Amino acid sequence: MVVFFKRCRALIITLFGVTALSFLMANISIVDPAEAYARNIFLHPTEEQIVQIRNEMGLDQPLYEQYIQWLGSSLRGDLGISLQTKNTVVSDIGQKLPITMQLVSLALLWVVVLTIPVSLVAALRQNSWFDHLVRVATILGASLPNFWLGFLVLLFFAVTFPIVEVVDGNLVSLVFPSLVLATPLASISIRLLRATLLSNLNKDYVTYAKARGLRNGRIVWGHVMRNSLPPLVMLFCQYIGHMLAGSAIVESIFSMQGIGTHLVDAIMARDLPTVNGCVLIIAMIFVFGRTLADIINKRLNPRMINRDEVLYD
Amino acid sequence: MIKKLLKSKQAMIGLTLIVLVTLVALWAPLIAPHDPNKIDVLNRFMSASSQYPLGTDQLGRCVLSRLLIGASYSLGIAVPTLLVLGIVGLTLGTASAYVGMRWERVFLSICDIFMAFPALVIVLSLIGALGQGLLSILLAVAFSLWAWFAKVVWSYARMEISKDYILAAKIAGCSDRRIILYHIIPNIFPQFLVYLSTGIAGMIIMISGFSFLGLGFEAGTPEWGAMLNEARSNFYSHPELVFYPGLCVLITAAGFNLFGEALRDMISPEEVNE
Amino acid sequence: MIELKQVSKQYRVKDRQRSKLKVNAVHQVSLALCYQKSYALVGESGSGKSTLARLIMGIEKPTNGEICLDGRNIALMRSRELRLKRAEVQMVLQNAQSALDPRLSAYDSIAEPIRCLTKTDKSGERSKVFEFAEKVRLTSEQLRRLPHELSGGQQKRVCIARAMSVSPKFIVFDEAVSGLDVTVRKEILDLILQLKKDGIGAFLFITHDIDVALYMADQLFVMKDGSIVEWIENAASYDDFHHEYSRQLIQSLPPKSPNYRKESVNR
Amino acid sequence: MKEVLKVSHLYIRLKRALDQPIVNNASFSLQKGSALAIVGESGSGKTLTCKAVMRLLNARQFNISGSIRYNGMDLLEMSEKKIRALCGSKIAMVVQNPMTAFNPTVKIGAQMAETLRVHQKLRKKAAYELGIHALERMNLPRCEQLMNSYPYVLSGGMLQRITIALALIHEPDFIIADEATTALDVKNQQMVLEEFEKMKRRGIGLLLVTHDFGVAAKLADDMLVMRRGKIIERGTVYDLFSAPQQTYTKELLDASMLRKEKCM
Repeated sequence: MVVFFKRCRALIITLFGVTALSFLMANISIVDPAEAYARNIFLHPTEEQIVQIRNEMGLDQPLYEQYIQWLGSSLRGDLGISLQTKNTVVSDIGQKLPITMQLVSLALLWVVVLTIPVSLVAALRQNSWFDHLVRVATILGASLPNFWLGFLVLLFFAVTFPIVEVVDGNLVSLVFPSLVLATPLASISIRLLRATLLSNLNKDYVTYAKARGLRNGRIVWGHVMRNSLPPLVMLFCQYIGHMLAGSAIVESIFSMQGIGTHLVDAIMARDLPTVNGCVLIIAMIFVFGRTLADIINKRLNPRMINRDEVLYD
Repeated sequence: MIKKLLKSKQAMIGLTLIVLVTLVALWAPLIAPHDPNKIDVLNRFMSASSQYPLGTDQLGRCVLSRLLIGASYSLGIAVPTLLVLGIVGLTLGTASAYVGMRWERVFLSICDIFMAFPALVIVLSLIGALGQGLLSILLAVAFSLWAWFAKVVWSYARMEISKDYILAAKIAGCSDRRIILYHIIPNIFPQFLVYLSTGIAGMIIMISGFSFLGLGFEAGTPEWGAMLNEARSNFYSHPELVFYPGLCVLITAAGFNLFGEALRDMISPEEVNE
Repeated sequence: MIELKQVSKQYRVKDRQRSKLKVNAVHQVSLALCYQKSYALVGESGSGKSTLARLIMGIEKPTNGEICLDGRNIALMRSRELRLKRAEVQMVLQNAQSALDPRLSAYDSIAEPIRCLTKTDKSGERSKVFEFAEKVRLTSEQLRRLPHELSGGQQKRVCIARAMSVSPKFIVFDEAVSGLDVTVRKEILDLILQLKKDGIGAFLFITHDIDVALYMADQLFVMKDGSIVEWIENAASYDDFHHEYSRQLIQSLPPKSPNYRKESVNR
Repeated sequence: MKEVLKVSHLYIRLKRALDQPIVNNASFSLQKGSALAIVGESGSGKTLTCKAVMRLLNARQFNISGSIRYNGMDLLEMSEKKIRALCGSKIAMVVQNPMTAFNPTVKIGAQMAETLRVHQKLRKKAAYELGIHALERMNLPRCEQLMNSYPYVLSGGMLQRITIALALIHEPDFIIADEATTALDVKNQQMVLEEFEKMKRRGIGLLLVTHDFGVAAKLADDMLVMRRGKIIERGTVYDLFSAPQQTYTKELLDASMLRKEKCM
């Protein structure tokens, strides 16, 4: 129970910090959001019009008061109204987030499906040709800029072999973007899992398990894999938040209307309520991901008292 | 250690690539056959020839020259940023791990905040504040990544501090400063170097990703990501214009990754014993 | 002179139900160790003997009681003063391999206390390191090696040379020979005794093995659950132990020869 | 007396350095209900010999030749499946460092139960009960609580007695104890040695690997002294204690006993 409270406190502190930072960041910009908004409405806004808009939006008040106000209303679930689309920020996000979530979850699925078998085989057959292949491929995979990979995929499947409709809205069309999004993470996590598996395979408890007569499959799945997962889980959950923000590039290539592109557009247009809203959502997902990782890892490894002791790069 | 490094094929390939790209970045203005920014509308989309070894782009600029200059942008940002980050990370990370107690907790919550904050937003706001250009990209990258560096250093340092030899050093009469500088930092340095090396690769990809989205550099800058972005409108007719800059990013990033991973294999004991 | 007056050390631990418990690692120990004699402390694992060593070195602070070095309470010392006191009281840790910085050569490890605690120039430092290296029988070639290139016994000797390099008056050996092979153990023990005979540092030898304790010192302490239950001066054989717990420890020692089995069969 | 284990002309080499065997022509045999002690320093090849018997050495790393016979069957030529079925039931092992022998993230009970269920058809609950029963026979306190705890909360002595309990459940023909008491303090060592003595009386063969002559003195019937992979001396425990032939054996014996001679 105490642990739960402590975790909640950490969660709330982080979210506070993130939103405050987001406010601060938005405000150091030279571009005046009121002016930007005014230009959105009027072609050549006059000074009075800008001042009026500033007053209406509450931008003339000091920053901390704006923040407190925003905080108050966001606690009630109201993140304000987007300056760009004139919809509420919540409804905008509600519309865009599912698209990105689909993309990200499919990508994560790819990562899991690839990582576990590939790293297991590579670790069990250390220094075999397969292992070497995996090591080379993962280094390349981690070095691939995913926007470029996206184009290559487009080129290959949309131009050279137009088998599948790549740019479309259905689930099949998600396959390629999600693969592109998954490549770097899959490469990193294969390397990570392979290394932890190898180090666990050399531990005393594996020898003793063999001496007790356990079969290899049982040792690998029941003991070694279980003990090797925590770093991977941590990496994985940390990446969920990253992927949400990082999906902007993939979405832009495959012309998808997700939260990534939405955020970029909003920043370009100085649409502060949307930016703050998106940052809040992304940070929240990131923090929840971390907490989830903690909880899973605690189940996997009860000895892990301090989650910060296990930070994996 | 260095001997081992020289023996490892992987490390040598990585190092060769790094040196190659660095040399190109340093001498690009000298070896580039043309002015990378000279627009020649009459010679658009020329295919490779002796005059233009890789052809010209949508504005008739020499692709090879632009690619060569592009190296200096990528490395020019990644390397100095990394030095700054390295120093910041090492100081904050080891110091907070060593001092412990309340400082450590504050440090960790600040790190958490920055880690949860999407890098994209930081970059965009700073570009908004300082305008497009090198400085804002540099600051933005530093700003969004320092927490990762500091926290990784912290976790390494934390592990090292709990070891017996630090206690032995205290008994031997070392001052706190000496323990940090003479024992902790040298011992976490190899791991840190691995993180730095793979970090450069990530950073190069990140920077070109930003400029691909049209952020950071003014239009027409011969940066790899920006070139890719410009070429995308003619993607279906001239895919090679997209292909080259991406390949350059790949090669540079792969160089650093190869080197870093070879280093990691070397310092982690379980990889060594076959 | 090291004096411990009614020293206790409590740890807080969490048990399985996550409720906090206080554990007395050391309980009301009073000791006076003078720099001219050598002592041995015997106890099983968990008896608080390592904690006692750490308390003496000032690595941990006692919850209650005072620890005085030459009449000065170490709790009241400034960190700098405590640090310089290490020139007089040194310690050898249990695990030699982990007690050596993996990136420092044996030479640098031995030279470290000289550099930190004394104002000796390079050549003076060099001659001192070689002097002590010779005493612990390390060759100059071995001095250049890194810890992982040395055998367990050699690592131990580096640690001993390091502790002695500032010519301390007193050295605490915390389980200095556990986990070593018997031949290596004998070698290290004889080395320490020889050094003592040469007049370098008296010591407190902490061990779980009564045989080792008897071999090393005449003044024996037996520790149980944080308290000292028996103190024997001039111990020479098992017969000098009288406390029930000490007898138990002696009983559980492995036999010195298999012949006892024949006797028990014949009887 | 029945011979349970016979090792003859055992060579173990590293595949990387085939010309230098790490274990060089080792031959010995173990009778039912007797104890054989292999004594030597670290690096003498005694642990490798034990591991070879249980086929725990990585075949890609080591080259093993010779024969290891258990009840007439050659363990080196047995299929992996068969050897795993033997290990833990008919051939059991007590480890050097009980603190690292169990998987730290799995409860003791689960690890015991899984071992039992490999060797006999049991329901989970029955396996647990059998496990508790085995722990009770070792005179361990609060066995049900023990089954529910993680290895890292237990002391080395406690864990070592659990490994012994586990080794005894299936009435093995012989037990390999590789430095089983080195990591323990005297009192725990005493307890473990007494358990071994009981085993001997029950007719279980005991292969003791140690560097301490004291342990051998307590339990062993026959002794081998190993040095750098070679068996340099062998004989009954009485002979080796009273009249060691090799100077190395004498050295080991002296070092083990720590005779107080400082009054010189």
